[in-house]
Amino acid sequence: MSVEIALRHKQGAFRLAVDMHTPGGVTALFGRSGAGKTTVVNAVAGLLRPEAGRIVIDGEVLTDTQRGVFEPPHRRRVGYVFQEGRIFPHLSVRGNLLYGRWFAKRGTRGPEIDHIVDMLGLGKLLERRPTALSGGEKQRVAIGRALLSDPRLLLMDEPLAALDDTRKAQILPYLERIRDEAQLPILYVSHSVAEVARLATSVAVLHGGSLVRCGPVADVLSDPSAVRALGVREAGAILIGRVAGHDSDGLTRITVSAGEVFLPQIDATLGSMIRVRVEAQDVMIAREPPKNISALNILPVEIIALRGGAGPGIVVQLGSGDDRLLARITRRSATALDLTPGLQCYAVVKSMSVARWDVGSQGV
Amino acid sequence: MSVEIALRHKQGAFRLAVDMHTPGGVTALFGRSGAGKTTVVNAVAGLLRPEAGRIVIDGEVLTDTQRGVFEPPHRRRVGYVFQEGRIFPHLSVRGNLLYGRWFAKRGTRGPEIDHIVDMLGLGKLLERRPTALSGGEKQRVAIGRALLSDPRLLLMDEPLAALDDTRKAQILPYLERIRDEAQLPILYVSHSVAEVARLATSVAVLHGGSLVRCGPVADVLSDPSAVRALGVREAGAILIGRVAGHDSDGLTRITVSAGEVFLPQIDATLGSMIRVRVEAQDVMIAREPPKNISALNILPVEIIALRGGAGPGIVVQLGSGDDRLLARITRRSATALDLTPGLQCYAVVKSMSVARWDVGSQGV
Amino acid sequence: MAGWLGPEEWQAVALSLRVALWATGLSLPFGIAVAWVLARRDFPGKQILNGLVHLPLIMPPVVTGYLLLLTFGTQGPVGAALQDWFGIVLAFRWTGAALAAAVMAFPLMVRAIRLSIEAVDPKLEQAAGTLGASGPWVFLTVTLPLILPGVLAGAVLAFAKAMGEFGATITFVSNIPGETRTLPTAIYTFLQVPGGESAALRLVVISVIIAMGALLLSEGLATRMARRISGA
Amino acid sequence: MAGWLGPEEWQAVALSLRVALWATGLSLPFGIAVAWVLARRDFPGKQILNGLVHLPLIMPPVVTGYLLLLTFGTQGPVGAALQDWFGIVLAFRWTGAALAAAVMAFPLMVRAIRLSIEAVDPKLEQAAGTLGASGPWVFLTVTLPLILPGVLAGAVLAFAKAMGEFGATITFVSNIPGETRTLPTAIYTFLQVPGGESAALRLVVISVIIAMGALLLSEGLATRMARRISGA
Amino acid sequence: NAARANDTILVYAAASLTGVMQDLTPLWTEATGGALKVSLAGSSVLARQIQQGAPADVFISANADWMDVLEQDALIVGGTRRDLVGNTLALIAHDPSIPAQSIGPELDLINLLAGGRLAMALVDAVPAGIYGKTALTKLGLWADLAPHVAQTDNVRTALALVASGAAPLGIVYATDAQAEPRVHMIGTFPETLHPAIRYPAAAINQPDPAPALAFLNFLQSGPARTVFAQRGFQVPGN
Ligand SMILES: Nc1ncnc2c1ncn2[C@@H]1O[C@H](COP(=O)(O)OP(=O)(O)OP(=O)(O)O)[C@@H](O)[C@H]1O
Ligand SMILES: Nc1ncnc2c1ncn2[C@@H]1O[C@H](COP(=O)(O)OP(=O)(O)OP(=O)(O)O)[C@@H](O)[C@H]1O
Ligand SMILES: [Mg+2]
Ligand SMILES: [Mg+2]
Repeated sequence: MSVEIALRHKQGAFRLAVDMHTPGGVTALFGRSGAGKTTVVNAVAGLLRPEAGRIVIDGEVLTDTQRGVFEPPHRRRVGYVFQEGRIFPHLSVRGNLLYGRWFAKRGTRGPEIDHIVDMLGLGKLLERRPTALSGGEKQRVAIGRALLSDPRLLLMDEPLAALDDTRKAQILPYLERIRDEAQLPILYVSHSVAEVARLATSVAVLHGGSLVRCGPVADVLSDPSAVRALGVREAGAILIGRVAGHDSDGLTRITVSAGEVFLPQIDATLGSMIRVRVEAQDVMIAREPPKNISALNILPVEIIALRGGAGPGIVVQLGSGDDRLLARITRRSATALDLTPGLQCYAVVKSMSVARWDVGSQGV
Repeated sequence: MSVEIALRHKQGAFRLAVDMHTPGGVTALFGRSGAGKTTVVNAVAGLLRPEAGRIVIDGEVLTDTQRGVFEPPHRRRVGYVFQEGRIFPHLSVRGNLLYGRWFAKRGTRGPEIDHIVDMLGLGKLLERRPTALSGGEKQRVAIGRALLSDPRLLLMDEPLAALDDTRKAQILPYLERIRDEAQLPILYVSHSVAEVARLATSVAVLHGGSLVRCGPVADVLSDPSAVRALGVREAGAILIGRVAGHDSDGLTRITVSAGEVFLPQIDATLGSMIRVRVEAQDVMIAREPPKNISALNILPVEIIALRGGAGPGIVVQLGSGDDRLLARITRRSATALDLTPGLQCYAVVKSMSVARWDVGSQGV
Repeated sequence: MAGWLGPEEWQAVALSLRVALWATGLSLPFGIAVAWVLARRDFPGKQILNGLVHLPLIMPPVVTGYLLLLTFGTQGPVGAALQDWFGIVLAFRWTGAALAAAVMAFPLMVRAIRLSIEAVDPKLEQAAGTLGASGPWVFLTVTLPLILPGVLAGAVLAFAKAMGEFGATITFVSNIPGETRTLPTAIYTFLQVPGGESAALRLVVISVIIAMGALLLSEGLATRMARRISGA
Repeated sequence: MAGWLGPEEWQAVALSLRVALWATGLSLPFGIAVAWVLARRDFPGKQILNGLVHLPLIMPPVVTGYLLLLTFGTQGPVGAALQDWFGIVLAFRWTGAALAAAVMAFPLMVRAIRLSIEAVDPKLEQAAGTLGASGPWVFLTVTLPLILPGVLAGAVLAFAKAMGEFGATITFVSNIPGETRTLPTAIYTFLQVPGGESAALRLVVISVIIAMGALLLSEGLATRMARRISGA
Repeated sequence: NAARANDTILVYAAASLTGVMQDLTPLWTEATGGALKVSLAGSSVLARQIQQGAPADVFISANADWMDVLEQDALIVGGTRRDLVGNTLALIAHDPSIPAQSIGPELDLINLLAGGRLAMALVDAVPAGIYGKTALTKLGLWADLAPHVAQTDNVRTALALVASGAAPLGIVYATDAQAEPRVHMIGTFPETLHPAIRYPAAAINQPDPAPALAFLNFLQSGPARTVFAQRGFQVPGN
């Protein structure tokens, strides 16, 4: 599995120049509105013929302007969830969902429609006309349609933006399973770091048509210098751990390189590897292990670096065993606690603050 | 200012039955996909003629099926940001933005276009055709168009869903100012509790066409029983405080009824009232005030109630002076700390975890 | 070129142009109005209006011309009224030829415009409404700009039809040189004379050139409009 | 009713129906193809094709009929080839009447369909492409269903025109009772003789009734289709 | 009325007179200094327009029936009706190798057609067709021939069918046949077989009938008779 996207294209005043290479899995495209995310996705889908570029998915060359290769969209077998839905108005919901099936290769069956319909909560809507759907319902049909077309590559342009958290929590595990079990590469555009942290294998950050950062999700998200590109609030690190036990009170014990952490029971078998995103703002630093406090997760850490901007907050990079953690704290606290690189101290993370979403099974 | 919406309408298999009365300001409509939010907004805009119902905004009857009153949409002066944009394809961005101006009452000028264009980052796009815009750019034009039409009432159906956090952080303060200075009632549909908590005066929660909860934002968000309706992660309470000082290291001191809290410098004059949303998951409980820890905000609280579900977490309702706080902790911690109603203890909140967004100036 | 056609023939060319332009120009507002009503309104008798509009297409042109003669002739009820009240004479005048051409072209014009109106997303019109535009303003500022390519298509169809209309014209306003002898009637006249074919062919070529010019012009305009809207 | 019209007149009615149905039915696929090409493709000579399609609208029907005679007559190059290779005879046959009607109605049909195709959002077609549909499949499963109301409009326009076509038909295939004597020729015959008006009127009424029926039917169908799509 | 300037007269003439009227226009202007406008169409169309108040000064019909109608309606100036010229019917062929035929009951048109069609103007509506049908009926040929006849909306179209070879034979006026090089006349129908083919002319009721009367007289003057004759019409007294 690998995704190689090199593009050079001019669109009005907008110039796209991207050259990224990721190992497959879920590649998150991140960037502000107008950064060029949809343009990249369109190029991969074959809806845009770039002025120059090369797109190779899993070794298969889809576009190569130098060699004059340009697979037409219908032979690319991408499942594209468009930013604006694009549901067929003349087909019922069922007709929309099954549309891609007509053209899928015989034999390869793809996912079960019943399962997808269930997951997306479309059961009662199957005979509906699209015009009689709410905004979120349309978006769900679009997701289902792409998933059911038996694609070799999923392109998802802000697929969950119009959905409520409960629904998102039903869809994300499915996408995880696609990533891990079906080994389907996914190009995923989202403004939500939580989604990206959970799903992505790699993250590419676009700004004004250029690639400003591209790398494994853990690296990008735990890099304080990437914090600005992602927006202040969203910095966070990723811990890789092994499920060590499910306790009777509903907590799951996870062994990470620096010790044990507790999470509300998660749906993973004993011994499996998972990843846990810990937002920088959820991490406190203490000089000594605090007592009599509701926080369960207290990890010994070493301060690696402190990085501050103009504001009152600073980001502290912490080494925790082999993993990295980020903590956002006030400059005042840093001074009061006298934090300096090399100092041994404790990271305090409320177990509950590692939200369900931020726990994903470990792909790749 | 007041908003009265009573509706009864059948749409295919979907039945809407809503009767809500809110004191104006920002009324957030909350609910899962397909719950009926857009239908309610359409009825207020006059795009839907309900089978039965009465809609009164600020004393003005817009719809009253009993008396046969139905103001046509163009006389309602609503600024409607549609869920799907609905940008005019034949007009440039500028033409779209100014469209409502043509029909606005002479004399009343409404907001300055330059300001809006700046805030929405549309400066370079003014002469563009809508088809040459990205998804988020279109959405911003839609917001600008509604704001510039000099409305008497704003209807916003997931206006920020397609936008990145940085842009959201530019638009939300503007909406706050509209709410507070222009005293414009706003009906606001969103799936983001952070947005709602920051903006809303009242919250109405819809489910399957029925109103399941409606009340002041502080009440609804700090009600543990509402936690389920809003989705586990999003519970939180609202503290009302007064800006007591801006410290030189960039922190702002805020007096709340139970003492002082520190927030990263916020843009509010000394002495002004603000509201701070504290997510339940960001609150830890300690039996004694923790020392040597990076958390700055430690408030003495009394445990009011503990409420648990099937999962490993429970929600603890805390009295903090006159305010309420919610804390989500594990059942294990609650047992370890021996928490019972009436117990005096301490709430620990990282200052930084009160994110910028969750601070809003205090409307109403 | 001037030597290629005689003065009478130039007269026919000029007259045909005048007739076709007036027929198209004057019927356009009505065409738009009727198309809008048919596309967007529901009322009793709608299908009667619809049928009436299509009538000239269904009936042989001679019949349409005869009915026009009976209605708008100097003895006809409408013709007499027009003459008494407004001093407008249609019978045996180029104005009558324009009326005949307009009537014959009307169904084509209405269909084209109606199809465009039906393609306009009512959601955009609703949006204009919420921004304060009343019905007529919505039409002027949203619907009309969006249907301009269709209006143009309708107009050029009508113009082409008006340039070629023969049966109703000769039946209604006869074939009077300089007044009602349009290109098609002139062509007919030439075809009645032995050896007149080449003269007739010249006129056919002229009318084809004119109509093609209009067609090309309209295609160019429509492409530009569509490009403005689609942003390409 | 049977007594109202003589057997010859019934024959004309039946023949007109046959001619109009065949003309519409057979030209529809070509109309759709040409409309699609004109709406969605750019190629050298596109405007020539466009002009050719409009030609029958511009030229007087007699000229069109004469050109048909020269081309598709037994002596004409195409007519002779058709007869030699496929045994298809058009001259003086009802098949020729259908051809004349189809040619005359073609511009109307193409315009209506073309306008509908231009109204289809290419983004939907792109979406179908990403789901694995190749060009022809996209057309069949997305474009065609979406333009059905326009195709219907084009077909009914063509049918109405075919029912009323006179000039080109009589010039090309003349008037042979039972073979090419359609309603319009019958009507024309009656109108030539003094006192024939009432007989002509009867036939006009018949043809109007038939075309109106087709019109109403198509409106009903189109409304249903539109409703299915708009979900109302 | 703009169509009737003082010195302009408007003549409504049957379309089969088109050539003649073209030739006469300069002669009239030469003779009188006045202008002549001619509206040419089928007789039925013109007659109906006159019924509806057309500003015509003179009507020249291709058959008597429509003139009778106008006379009954009292639309023509009493005493001005006259038959101008006559015409004969000709049997024409496309193929020059077909020999001349004698027109009589033994005429075997079906054989001559060889599966082709006999082109005629509408046999129930257009004068040339009516005359032709009458003649063939009298010869006892009509019943067999009827299925082989291709009828056209006017006699010129019938001529065109033969000229282009679409129909091998046709029945048209001698005037049309003589001017068309691509056909040749293989027979003419004796006057006895059909009612006399006459072109009646009359002045139409208008406020000032004087120019119309002058024109009618001109039509029967020497120069006009020459023109008619040149165009193949039978001019009485010639
Ligand atoms: N035209 C229609 N005919 C029948 N049912 C409809 C129609 N439009 C909407 N509905 C149904 O009404 C319900 C409410 O729709 P509404 O658009 O108000 O939902 P919503 O709360 O805005 O959802 P979302 O967050 O997905 O936009 C949905 O279940 C939808 O399927
Ligand atoms: N047809 C076009 N012509 C000119 N410029 C265009 C066109 N389409 C898009 N653009 C511009 O290209 C840039 C990238 O657009 P793109 O749709 O890829 O953005 P995006 O990253 O998907 O943004 P969003 O998050 O708002 O959807 C934008 O600045 C946009 O204005
Ligand atoms: Mg985008
Ligand atoms: Mg909605």
